[in-house]
Amino acid sequence: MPTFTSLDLQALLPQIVLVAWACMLLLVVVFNKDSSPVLAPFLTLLGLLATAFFVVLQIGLEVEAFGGMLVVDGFSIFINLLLILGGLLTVGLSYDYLQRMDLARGEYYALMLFSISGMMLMATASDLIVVFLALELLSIPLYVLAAFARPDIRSEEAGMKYFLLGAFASGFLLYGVALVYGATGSTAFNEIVASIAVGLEQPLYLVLGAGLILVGLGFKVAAVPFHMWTPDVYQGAPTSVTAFMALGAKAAGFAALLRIFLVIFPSISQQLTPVLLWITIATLIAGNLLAIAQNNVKRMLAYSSISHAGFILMAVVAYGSDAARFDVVASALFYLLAFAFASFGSWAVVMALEQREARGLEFSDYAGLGRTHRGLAIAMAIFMLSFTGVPPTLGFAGKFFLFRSVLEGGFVGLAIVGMLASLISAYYYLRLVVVMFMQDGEPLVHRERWLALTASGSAVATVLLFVFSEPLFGWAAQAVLKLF
Amino acid sequence: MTVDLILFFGLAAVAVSAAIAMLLSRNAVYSALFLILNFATVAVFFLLLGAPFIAMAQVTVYAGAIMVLFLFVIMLLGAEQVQERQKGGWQRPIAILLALVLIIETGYLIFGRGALSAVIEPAASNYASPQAIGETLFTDFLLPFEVTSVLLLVAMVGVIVLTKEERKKAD
Amino acid sequence: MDFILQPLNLVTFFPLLGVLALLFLKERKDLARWVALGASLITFGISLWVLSLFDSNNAELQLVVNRDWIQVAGWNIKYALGIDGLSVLLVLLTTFLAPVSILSTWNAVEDRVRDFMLFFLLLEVGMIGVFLAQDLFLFYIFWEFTLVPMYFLIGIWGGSQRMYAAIKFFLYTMAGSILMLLAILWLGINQGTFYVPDLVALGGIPGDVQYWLFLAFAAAFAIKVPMWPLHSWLPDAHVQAPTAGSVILAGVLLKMGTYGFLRFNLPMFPQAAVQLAPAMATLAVIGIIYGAIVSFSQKDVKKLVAYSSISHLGFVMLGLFALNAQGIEGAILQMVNHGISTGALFLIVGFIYERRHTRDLEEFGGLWQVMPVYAAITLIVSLSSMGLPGLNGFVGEFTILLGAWGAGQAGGSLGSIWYTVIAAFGVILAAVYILYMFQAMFLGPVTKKANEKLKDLSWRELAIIIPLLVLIFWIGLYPKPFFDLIHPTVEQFLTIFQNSTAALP
Amino acid sequence: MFNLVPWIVFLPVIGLLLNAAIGRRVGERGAALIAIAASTGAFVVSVLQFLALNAHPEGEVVSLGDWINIGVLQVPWAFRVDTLSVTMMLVVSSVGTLIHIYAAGYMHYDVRYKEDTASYARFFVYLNLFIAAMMILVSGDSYLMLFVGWEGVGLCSFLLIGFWYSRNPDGKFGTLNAQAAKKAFIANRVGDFGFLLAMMMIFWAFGSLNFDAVLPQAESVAPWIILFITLAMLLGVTGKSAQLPLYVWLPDAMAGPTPVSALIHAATMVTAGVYLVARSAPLFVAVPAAQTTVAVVGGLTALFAATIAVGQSDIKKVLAYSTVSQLGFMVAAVGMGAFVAGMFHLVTHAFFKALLFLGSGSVILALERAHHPIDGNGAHHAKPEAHAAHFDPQDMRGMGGLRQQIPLTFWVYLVGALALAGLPPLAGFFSKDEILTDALLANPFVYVLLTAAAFLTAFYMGRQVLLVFFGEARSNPAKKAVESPRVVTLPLVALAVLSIFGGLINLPGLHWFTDWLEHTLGHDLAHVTEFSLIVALLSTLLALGAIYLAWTLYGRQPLKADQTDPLKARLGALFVGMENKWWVDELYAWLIIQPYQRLAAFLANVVDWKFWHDWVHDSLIVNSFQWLARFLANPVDLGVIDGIANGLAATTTGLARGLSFFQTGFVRNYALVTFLGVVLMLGYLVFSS
Amino acid sequence: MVPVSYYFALSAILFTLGALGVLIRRNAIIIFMSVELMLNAANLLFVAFARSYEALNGQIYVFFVIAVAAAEVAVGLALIVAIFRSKQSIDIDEISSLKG
Repeated sequence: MPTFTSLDLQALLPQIVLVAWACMLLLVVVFNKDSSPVLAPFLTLLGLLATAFFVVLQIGLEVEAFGGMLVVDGFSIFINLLLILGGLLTVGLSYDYLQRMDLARGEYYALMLFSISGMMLMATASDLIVVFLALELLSIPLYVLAAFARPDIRSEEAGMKYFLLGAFASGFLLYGVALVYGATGSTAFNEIVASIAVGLEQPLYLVLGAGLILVGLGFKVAAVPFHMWTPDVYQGAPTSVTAFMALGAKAAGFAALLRIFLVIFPSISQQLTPVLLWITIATLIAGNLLAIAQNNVKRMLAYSSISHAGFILMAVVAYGSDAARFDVVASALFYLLAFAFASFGSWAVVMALEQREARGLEFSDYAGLGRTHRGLAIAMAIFMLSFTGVPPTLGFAGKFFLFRSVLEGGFVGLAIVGMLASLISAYYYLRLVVVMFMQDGEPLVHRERWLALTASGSAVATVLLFVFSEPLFGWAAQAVLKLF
Repeated sequence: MTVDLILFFGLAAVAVSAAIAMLLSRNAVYSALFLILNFATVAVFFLLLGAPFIAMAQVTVYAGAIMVLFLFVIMLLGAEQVQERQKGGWQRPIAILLALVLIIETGYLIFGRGALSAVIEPAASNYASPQAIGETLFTDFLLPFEVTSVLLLVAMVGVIVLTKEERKKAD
Repeated sequence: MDFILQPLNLVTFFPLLGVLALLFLKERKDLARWVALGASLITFGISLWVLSLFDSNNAELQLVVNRDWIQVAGWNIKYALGIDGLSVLLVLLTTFLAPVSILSTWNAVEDRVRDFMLFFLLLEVGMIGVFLAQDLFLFYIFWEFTLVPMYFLIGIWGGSQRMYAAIKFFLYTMAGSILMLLAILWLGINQGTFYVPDLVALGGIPGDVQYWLFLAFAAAFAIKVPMWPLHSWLPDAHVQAPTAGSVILAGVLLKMGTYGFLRFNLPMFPQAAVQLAPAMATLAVIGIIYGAIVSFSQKDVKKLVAYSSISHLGFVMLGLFALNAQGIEGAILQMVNHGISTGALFLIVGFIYERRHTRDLEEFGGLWQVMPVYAAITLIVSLSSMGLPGLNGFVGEFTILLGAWGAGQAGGSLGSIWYTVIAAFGVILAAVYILYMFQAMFLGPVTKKANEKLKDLSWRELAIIIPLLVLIFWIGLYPKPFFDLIHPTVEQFLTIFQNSTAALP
Repeated sequence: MFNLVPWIVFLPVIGLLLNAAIGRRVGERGAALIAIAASTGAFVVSVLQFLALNAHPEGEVVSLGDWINIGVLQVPWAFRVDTLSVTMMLVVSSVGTLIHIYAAGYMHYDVRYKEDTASYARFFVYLNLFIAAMMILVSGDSYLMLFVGWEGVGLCSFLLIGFWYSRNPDGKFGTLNAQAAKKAFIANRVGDFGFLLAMMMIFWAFGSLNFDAVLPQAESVAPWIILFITLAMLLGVTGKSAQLPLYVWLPDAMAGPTPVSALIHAATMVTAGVYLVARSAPLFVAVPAAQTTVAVVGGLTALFAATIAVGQSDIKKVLAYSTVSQLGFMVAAVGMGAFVAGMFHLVTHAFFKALLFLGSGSVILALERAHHPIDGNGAHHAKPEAHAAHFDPQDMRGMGGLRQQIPLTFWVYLVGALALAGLPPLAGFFSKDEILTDALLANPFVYVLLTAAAFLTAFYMGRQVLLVFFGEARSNPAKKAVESPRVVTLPLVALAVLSIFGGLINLPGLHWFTDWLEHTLGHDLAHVTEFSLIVALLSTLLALGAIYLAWTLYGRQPLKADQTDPLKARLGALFVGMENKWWVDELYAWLIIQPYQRLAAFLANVVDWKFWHDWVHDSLIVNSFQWLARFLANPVDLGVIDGIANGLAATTTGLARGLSFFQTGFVRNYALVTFLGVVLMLGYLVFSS
Repeated sequence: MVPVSYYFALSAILFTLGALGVLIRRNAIIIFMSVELMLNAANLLFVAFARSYEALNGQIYVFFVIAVAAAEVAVGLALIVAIFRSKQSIDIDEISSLKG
């Protein structure tokens, strides 16, 4: 058996392209320092598009590669495209912002590309050790990016906190992998499934391993009680990084979570479901309630991001139910997509208002936006409504689909908690809208083309894609996981 | 009690004491040294478990490279001692309590609910030779291996980004 | 193109054209006003065209637009619009009140006129959609969507407490609707469709489940109506909203709640409806009395009218849960009546507010002397609101009471005539608060200097209010055309309803 | 001919619309002419109906079109022409027209005294509206249509009582008139509540609201249902016809201009209740208990109101209470089944009570004109405020000796008073006598009540005439009073003639009116009451006695200015009670109005606002949210507790940290939370599975 | 003849001690070291299980983990150095400006 087949190449090609491109970008940056503020983002865009091209080429493929360590299936393709979309939007957000904030260094984009490659690997990984490595690959650049606004102490602090807690959490993940390995003798999904099918000597170790893996991934997606880093890091990190992190880390984390739980842990769903359930409920409640108390928009969005993790987790809770299994994936993916647009859009607005020294981020700084910058305010309002789940926005469709899988799984109580959570969330999202439209003020706003474009594009997409959500959801529904 | 067991308990005692000592040391340098001791002990365990290659890697990479880096930074920053105001905070007692609970849980797991039947015998000679490891590494585990290389590259870039003097100041 | 030109699509989405125009037009106040007025008038015209296409002998849904929308992954969501006797009047009411309200803002709204009109037209889309949607998913979209523009209308152009009121309005309504969303999902999953006629035809929901589903839907609708004791958002919203907002809020938005009961709760969960009818009627009756009593003690005219809505909608609810022809037809007509009368009352309050910038009853008195035309019109509207025979309010109230009385007879849904007796007592209390208001505003000598030089109604204001007066008299004297529109659908509805409750144990 | 009947409504409506549109432009004369023409037109149509009925006494139902049609509920706009309705039409339109004419003169002055000449046209708009509504009431073919008129006249009553809405009854600025109007409307609404209930019961018992479908079936429905219907209807009657306990609005209604008092609050509207009972005769007859109740209510009202009338000093108040009392007679009559007698009294009462009111109006006008003369242009010589002493032109204590100054008014007033007192051969004698005769046969208790009331009636009318027209003038204006113009006196004369000869329509023996109504009521219900000489003699003697008594008190030694009523000395506390209307208004205020206001204020301010609005929403929901949010953010604030433990120096920093939240910013805390989660989860997994 | 359970127990104790270090020490460097201890505990477990399965893959994982640990440490120490430059401290409790 050859160790590296064309099939393997085909499966890994997007990541290879991406990593190679990142390396090239590094070289370009090193030797072409002065042009990097413009050149690097341009090259990054190209690289992402090239990667997207190779991902698109994979559509329809459903293969295992590298002896089962890697799987390309509809699910991974969906997530990868979503991640690339996130990358593209991040570039749109970063271009002006980095220059404005004196952060325009080429390494930024390279690190971002590396991180995306880690995320994509995470979506395709089909072996726990690869998951672990992918997690580190996506995290380490993020740690650095969070601290990118050095020597701003807030940024450094964000990086430090993220790093410390991230390392702490990945310790748990690794230990969980070890336990799973101990229980089954392997870390490859296909072999784990096979040995579970044969019967385990000590299934409890598998359960505990799964629990610890949940800790590690829960940290990445910011699930309570592993969420504590989120607000501080979101607030301290450069906003473009925050935006990137908010979607990328979450999407990758959920990709791994979904794949791991749906592929290898269905048999122990009975034990895991209560854990997931309580984590979800805690996430929903804490995320939303804490968001109410915020006066800083970045922090508010951080908590909102926690709450959205809770919503997606709602779908995951039902993973053990046969009836709901397919909808779990589809609705979680769709929700991520809906979240992506609203999230990037809202960060774009935040960045348009952000001033140096972390000013311009309080709620009060948004007063009067509806009068002075109508388009921006309307866009922000649309994102807030999408977050709340009010039609006609993508966020509503996301919630609607999501709640079906919850109900199909039979979790009526959870559904009600989720509904209440979205009700609470309306309170703080609306607060921002109130401030923007109903209070008077003279907000300081940067008029930057790419930011405006990202914001308005996301806003239009949030509404229009809702109307035409059938193909999108259909696509998400076809993004099935390859099972063993 | 067999020799194996005596050896195990002896080494385990060393490892645990080293870890505890690391925790309790005032001076970061001492902590680092205790950690090295701990790592070395674990390396011995690796040997016992028939993993000579890993044991060597442990000693060279961990105890050697990584810990030296630690010590270097400690010295560089002059950060041997952080003034740990010993105050009756909640953090510490709760942490210790939780740690105890975790250990009890694990104990209950291991000795109460799910003892593993496997017993470790002295290793066969050809098990896990560096040669075998190398071969596996570059065939079956090609992908993670490559990923690791990227990871190290990224870490390198990250370190440069983080420690490079700001251009602005240089200008 | 054919699809777009479907009458119901046109009537629903035509205001969007106005929205688009407003989005790209320059910020010029008059232009924005005319564009909005034009759009709403054309929409009204289209709705009249729809009316002309509407066959009042046909009890079924008509002019149905039904096409697949989201048909993947087990979803069976349709884009379905349809009109029948239950909704035709409410659609007309909406399209009629919209231009009226827009006219009423001509001088009242000077700030961000373009945005105001934009939100207003969006609101109109939502409201019409609510009354036409025949797919639960689509319905929910319109239903929730109406919150957004209304929220802005209150929050930006409202009174001093507008933000509080806006958020409260939004949260209260949303609190109810999320429960309904769950119920909708349940239906979609278990019945395999969201299409309302199919759901009604399918039936077969077990009794206890029906009970919960009914309550979940009712949560949304009861808050919207609002039924006592869920009304706490209403005075805030009304008092703070700009005049046009109040008119639409009282005129149409509240009807969405009662309409929801009629369109969804009763036919889809007939058993539960019968079971819960006494409970709902009790709340309705409490609302009637409570609203009337509380109105009496208000010092703010707008608040008084707001509380009176609680009382009036109590009548509508009572009529619906009488579950007989008189009750339901009366309730539908009363929805329209309340829209007209209370809408007119809010306009009237708006007129005086524009002149005096206060709504405190103690600031008025003796206005009849100063503004006789205004007084006369107010008198007529007030009388309509308190149900004077010959005016519209009476026809609705009387038929409702009659229906409720019938439901109190043996075999009826309520089982006791006491509901009706108490509700009829509300008629007395209505006279008490309306006359109290009328006296405080118009009778007695002119005591405040500021009132001495007030101008009587302008031609524009007359143009706003007179169409409403015409309707007040028309419905009061000759409601037959209106009943004719309603009647066949209600008859058929009742037949189906009786079959489905009789078939089940 | 019958097809013309809708015009009895249309003509006044046209009149009112015309006046509403152009009334102010065509001047007083024009406005009055339009209104009078409309009213006369209605009268002519009524006469035509009368003639047509003579040819076809079975009458006809003229339908205009559908009104409310829902399932079995089919109510058309239909007019009923039969002898009963045409009787009412004739009374309403004839008296109405006369009063229109009268008002044309009266209001000319009144609007000037109230300084609001623009209201002249408005008055006639209301008056025509009233005629229209009253016509709907009497001609409607169904209970529902009757109810339209019923409420419509209530509205007119409201509008006309509050006609001088910015004044008090004494002419000063204030809200008392408006309040009186409101009181009338609300009291009527209470009655309407009963009527509504009755209608609903009727509909569900008979399946229809049309008279033709209901009345003939009365026997086939369970008696308790009929009892309910009739008692509920009685509540309506007590409201509209000012019976116990709802009569309180009628005396206050005198705040309206005098023609209004004559037309609405004496002759026509208030008799609607009597008409309703007569119309529903088959229902009442079906349940004797209901009949008795109605009769007793009527009898009690008759006596009760008569006692109050004795103690009044306001010329119109006396008449008002007299009206209440006389309505009691009618209600008692129809309650006892003496429908013809009741209707008969209704007709004659309309004549002489209208006469009395208009006469009193003429007296008031005479005094007003003497009090502040008006020049040829119709303008005041002086503002009312300029007069040092306020003068109440309605207070009988300020009158006296007027028969010299205004003889014509005196003579017609005397006719009216004697008719009311029931002296033969005036109209009142026959009708009242018929009622008393029936009462004696049907219900002796009621007979006693009514006879006592009749005695008091004669007494207070004697008192009034003596106080107003005899003796010496007790005030300046009374000395200078001037006779009213012809447009005012002419209707008085006409009504006087009717009051004298009105009794002829149902003379004992001829019983022409009985036969006329028999076409509608049927033979059983329209029985002929035999003339009873004993009853007639007794009542005549009593009346004469009462008049003599009045003379002994007020005629022999006429009242002096500022002298207290001689009756007060004789009756003492009893008279104080009469004077103060037995404190019924105060009782209602204490029993109903104030508690309601307090309840409303409590519900509105405390329950709804403080509790539901502020507390439940703002405190309970919002605050607990925020509290929970803060709690979650800061459950055990490590920083604070650390700080406190370390003494004051650290406390400040600790507090600074402590003010922040559970998100303390300390990584170690964050890690601890994570660790806590891990331990809990593992514990659960280890111990549960 | 040592049962795998013993190794598991040892590794669990070391892991817990590592975690405890993170929780109770304020010196950022020592916290990092504690994290390393946690990873090392996992390594021990991997090797022990690998031995019991007579399989190689467990050892290979350790190899990767060591590499990852190296990368992490490099980045982490760089962060510490960077922060030290700004704050002149590596007391983790002083890095707490972001909160709420």
